[in-house]
Amino acid sequence: MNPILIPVILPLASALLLLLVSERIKHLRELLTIAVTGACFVSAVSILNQALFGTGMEFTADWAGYGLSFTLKADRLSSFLLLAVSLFSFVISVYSFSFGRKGRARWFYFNLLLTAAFSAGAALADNLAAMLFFWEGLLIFLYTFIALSQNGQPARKTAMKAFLINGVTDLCLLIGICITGYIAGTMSMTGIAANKLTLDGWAALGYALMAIGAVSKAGALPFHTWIPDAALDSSAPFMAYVPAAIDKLLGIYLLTRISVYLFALNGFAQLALMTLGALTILVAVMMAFVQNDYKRLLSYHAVSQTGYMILGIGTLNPIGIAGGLFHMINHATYKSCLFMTAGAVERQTGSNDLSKLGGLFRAMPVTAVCFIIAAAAISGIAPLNGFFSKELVYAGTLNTGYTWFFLAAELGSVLTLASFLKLGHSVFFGRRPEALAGTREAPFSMLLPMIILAGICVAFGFGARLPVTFLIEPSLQNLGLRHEEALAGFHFNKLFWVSIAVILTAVVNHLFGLAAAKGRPDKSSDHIHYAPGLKEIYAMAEKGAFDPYEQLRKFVPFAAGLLYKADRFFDYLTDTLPSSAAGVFSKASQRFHTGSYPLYMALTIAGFVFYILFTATYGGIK
Amino acid sequence: MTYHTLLFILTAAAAVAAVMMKDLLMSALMLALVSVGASLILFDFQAPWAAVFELSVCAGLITVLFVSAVSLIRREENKLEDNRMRFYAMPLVMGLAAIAAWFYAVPFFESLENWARFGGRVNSLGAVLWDIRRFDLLGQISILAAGVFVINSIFPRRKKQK
Amino acid sequence: MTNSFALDWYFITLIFTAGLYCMLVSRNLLRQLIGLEIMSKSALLGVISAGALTGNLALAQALIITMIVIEVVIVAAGLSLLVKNYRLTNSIDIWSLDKLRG
Amino acid sequence: MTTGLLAYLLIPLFTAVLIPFAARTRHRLAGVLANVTLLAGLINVSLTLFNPANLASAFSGLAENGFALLMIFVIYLVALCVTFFSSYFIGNDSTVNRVPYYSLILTSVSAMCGIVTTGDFFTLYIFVEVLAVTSFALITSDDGAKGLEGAIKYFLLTFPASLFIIFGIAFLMLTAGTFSFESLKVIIASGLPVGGVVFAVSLILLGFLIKSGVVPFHTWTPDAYEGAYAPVSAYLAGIVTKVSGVYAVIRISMILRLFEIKAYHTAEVLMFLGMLSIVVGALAALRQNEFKRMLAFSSISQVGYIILAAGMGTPLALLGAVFHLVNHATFKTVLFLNSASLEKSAGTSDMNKLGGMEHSMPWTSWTSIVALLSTAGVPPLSGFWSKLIIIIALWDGGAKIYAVTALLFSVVTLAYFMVMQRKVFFGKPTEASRNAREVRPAMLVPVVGMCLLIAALGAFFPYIYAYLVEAIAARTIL
Repeated sequence: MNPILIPVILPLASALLLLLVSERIKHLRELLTIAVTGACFVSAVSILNQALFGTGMEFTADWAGYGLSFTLKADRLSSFLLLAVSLFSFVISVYSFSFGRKGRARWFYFNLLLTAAFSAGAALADNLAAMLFFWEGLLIFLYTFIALSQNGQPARKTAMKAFLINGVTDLCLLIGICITGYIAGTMSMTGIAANKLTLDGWAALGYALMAIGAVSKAGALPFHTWIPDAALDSSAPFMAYVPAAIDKLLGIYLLTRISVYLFALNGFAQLALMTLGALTILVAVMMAFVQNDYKRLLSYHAVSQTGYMILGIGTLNPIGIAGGLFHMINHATYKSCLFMTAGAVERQTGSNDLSKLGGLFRAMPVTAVCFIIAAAAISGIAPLNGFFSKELVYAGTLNTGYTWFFLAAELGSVLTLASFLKLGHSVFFGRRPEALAGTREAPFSMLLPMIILAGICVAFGFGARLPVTFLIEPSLQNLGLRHEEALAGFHFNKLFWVSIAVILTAVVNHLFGLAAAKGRPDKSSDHIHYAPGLKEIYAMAEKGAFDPYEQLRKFVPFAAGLLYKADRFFDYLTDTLPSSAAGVFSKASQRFHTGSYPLYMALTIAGFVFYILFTATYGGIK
Repeated sequence: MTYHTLLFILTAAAAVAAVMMKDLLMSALMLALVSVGASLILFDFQAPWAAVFELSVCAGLITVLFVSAVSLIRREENKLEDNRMRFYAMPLVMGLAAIAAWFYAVPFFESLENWARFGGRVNSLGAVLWDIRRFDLLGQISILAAGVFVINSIFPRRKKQK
Repeated sequence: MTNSFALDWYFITLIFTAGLYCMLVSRNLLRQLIGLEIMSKSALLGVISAGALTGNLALAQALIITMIVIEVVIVAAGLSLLVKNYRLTNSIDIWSLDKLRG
Repeated sequence: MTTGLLAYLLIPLFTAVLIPFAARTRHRLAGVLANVTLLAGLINVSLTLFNPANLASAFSGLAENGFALLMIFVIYLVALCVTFFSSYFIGNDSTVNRVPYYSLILTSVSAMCGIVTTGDFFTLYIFVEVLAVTSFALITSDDGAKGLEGAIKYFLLTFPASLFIIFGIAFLMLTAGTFSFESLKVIIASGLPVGGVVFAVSLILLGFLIKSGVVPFHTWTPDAYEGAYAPVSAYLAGIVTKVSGVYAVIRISMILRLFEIKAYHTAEVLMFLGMLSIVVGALAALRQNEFKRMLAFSSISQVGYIILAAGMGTPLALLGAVFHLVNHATFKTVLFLNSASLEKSAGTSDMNKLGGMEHSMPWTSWTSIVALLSTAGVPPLSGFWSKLIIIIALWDGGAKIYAVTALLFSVVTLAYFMVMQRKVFFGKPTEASRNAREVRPAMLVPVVGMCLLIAALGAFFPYIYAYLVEAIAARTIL
């Protein structure tokens, strides 16, 4: 068997096998999943190795004809992505080993494995139709993942919300792919890339629709609203796995593919993408800043960070794109790590509410250290991976000449750091509440993945050369981009000083907030939360006034009412009116047929008199 | 022309009288008079066979049938309160119909007369009946048989036990 | 013989109208049959008139003879229905025959 | 007149005359004689029709008049079904006099064969009268007041029809000098002005419209069908009124189409009356409570389809009319015979007093479903094909509104039949239906056979269509 099929087929087969495993056998499911994802990871490494130092693997099977061949192709970008996906599948399956509140284990691992299989397929697919197949498969397992992660109505509701939002955007993707494939005359990405499409006419629509599909998968504005809800209504492993890692990876991957690989974009599209990125950064981080729930806060950050990636891709210059891709893998790493700490804290204390937590550093030192590393990384503090990727994005943004976007991104950074100061302070420092007196460190199986991911954060920071050389550079080559600037390395240029200024601003802000909140760290954002003007906006945002989905849902009953009225009317026209008219006529006929002979005779006579008059007049005699 | 027209007027008058008579027996007799008139018209048209047939069967047999039916239902006849006004109005109606027909029907029939296609085949009645309309004779046999069966069905010979 | 086709048919129309009027206004079943007979006579006269005009007298006579046979059977059937109805319901009022309705 | 078909006319007449003598003492012999005669005739005509040689050559080698042969087949089929059913239905009922009953049926079969084999208007008139006279007596077979009322109304309300036929014949003699279809065709082909002929033919057509119960002249139909002795209603609705009226209308419209534009208005009136019949019949059927009366109105509606197609006058429409006539004979016979079974079993055919009969009378229920689906035009039963042909012909002929309305009212057809089926066969058993039992198997034989024929006509539609095209369209219409 072609090794390229292993990451797709193996999880798929074992997911089905998993359903056969009896509920009573302990740990078999977990171990099986860990083994399978581990094997996938190993094969992903070998595939990457092959792609970097040999010729990329390829697998083709004729599917349905009409150019819809089922092609998996491990070029460098794809193998990079495959590696990332497999890595997260592996660490999450390890992490979930002792995590209790993840729904029924059988279905959790079933969903996990299938998500792993389908995302690997989506990463490897070279044919747009095949990619769409895997993409839609992910949609289904997104729904079941959320719906089965907790018992109860909220999980179902959120699952439906996620399903609907992604379903609609996937529909856009479908149409976009159809248009693109029709215009290009082929569904093969390699084939389209050989002859890039320009954005005019239908092609522009095709690109826009596909971009909607991509950014919505990545969770950008305005398609992000299901993520914070899922943070509350589903499990930490799910959050660490799907919205934090897989969705970002795949969404940004597709955005990169279409924006750089398949289409030659123009200035307008560049501006649109960058605007979208900057808006996503700012809006989401403003929301994140005021959250009081551990996972919900993180989830808003997951959205906000997407903005950096879109901003980076949107610059369309090699530096920016490199920054976007690098940020993608970095973000997945630290955000996954952060969600894992949230899960660990939740498991050990039973709560995610910031006001009920505090002073856990002593109780959970490893978790706290991992949190600090990851938080520092996400905030872009100097020697960690987030710093380097953000720096690349900033540099790319400055290169385009749009300084506004740079400023917006920096403001986002300030708020990111400020919110993590608030979060860390609330959870791990300060006074520990009475209720948490007996809290202990999380089990090893949960610590291990965190340590791995935190280690990657550090490694990619200090040793940024490593990922840049082996992952980012080959991907850029794969995309056909050239550049002179060195991507890795530590520069004491102005961007470094700006980052120092950002850190200082955030710290000052935090101290001010603490003072204003009388030392309550979980209320340290209140001076912004309840600032005049912002207060109302936040209140509206909390109520879902800016959530297109919620607005739609409010609109739906009204529209449904209207449609119902219209339907009743048509029903009346097609059903009631004819039948009542028929009833009236048939009643009239019943009244008429009295059995009275003279009436019948008169009718007969009238009938033949008219007939004779008519035929005598028009019958051709005259 | 006058004799011919007079016969028609007589037949029409007899028809009106047959309708208007209060007594059913008189009506039946007037009907016989209509048949006699028709028979005379047939003679006038030089159709003696048809005339004789008409005279014997219609004026004779049918009148007998009517009269016997009248005698069977004699008792009922007086109970039935027919609205005589309708019958007294009949001359008026017939007058109106005569005037209207004079203006509308006569021109119509005159135009119809122009369509006449003259056959001119002079055959004897026997030849026509036997050669051309042989199938009609079969029909006559059928209807006579049917008549017998109808009478048999409607007035069955009841068994004794009834 | 002077053929006065239109005049003949004028009277035929009148006789027909008389019979029709009888059938329309009369309640007595026997009178209905009388009206019917009158109308039959008008039809018979129509046939002979048309035959005489076109010189198809023999054919017309053949038709009339057959028609008379049919007429007798029809009248006999009608009268027997009448008598049977009279025996069954003791009535010859056709306006009271309205049991079948709806 | 095709002399080759004369035997189908003469033999029943002979048996009819024979029966009063042969069955003078043993009355049950009458039924046997009638059944044997009709069965022999049916077998004979079937052998002619379904001869393998004919099937192989797609009926192009058929010697006789195809239309007449088809009609004779249907006449014998329905008559046999009715007599077979009657011979068990009458049972020990002393009110029905078997000897004249079977004699009348055989006489009417003979008359119908005369109607369909003749090629002459006056002969047609004679046999129509024979048929009418026999049916008056047949309706009153059970000596009931209802039957008598129906017969009297039938007698008086259809009598003007005979007059108009006679007047038409008189005018035909005046303007054409002949009554036979063939010589009319010659006259039309000769190119002489034919306006007067059109008027004469229109008058004859009026007579047959009255006889077929088209809407302004329909008032006798429900009364006669409802009042008639139960198997006789099947006979009347299935074949008698169809042959005495509708068949002649189809025949006349075959001639009318040869007049082309000159008969345009007459054809238009025909189509209008057909549409009116469809509408009024279907609407009136919706609210009926009496099973047989509902079927009578449905019959009016179905006749409307035939008349509508006949008025359209294109070869395809005429073929549709002929086929629908045949189908109507099959499914309406089944439905009326089922109503007779219900009357026998449950003692009533009032739909409000019946209910849940499917449990006690499953065969009757299922055969009704087959027949009603065929009536409503549900594929693949035979009624679907004929309605399809009619609607396609109407659409092709440019009568699009008529086509759409005809289509819509086939939905109404389904609606009133569903109401019937729900009231009578489904639902909760009522007082009357609880004591009912399925009729004896012998009485189910005609109904089941007819249902098989309905399915077969639908399934072997290509053969039927070949027959219609080769044996009817190619000879009679063109």
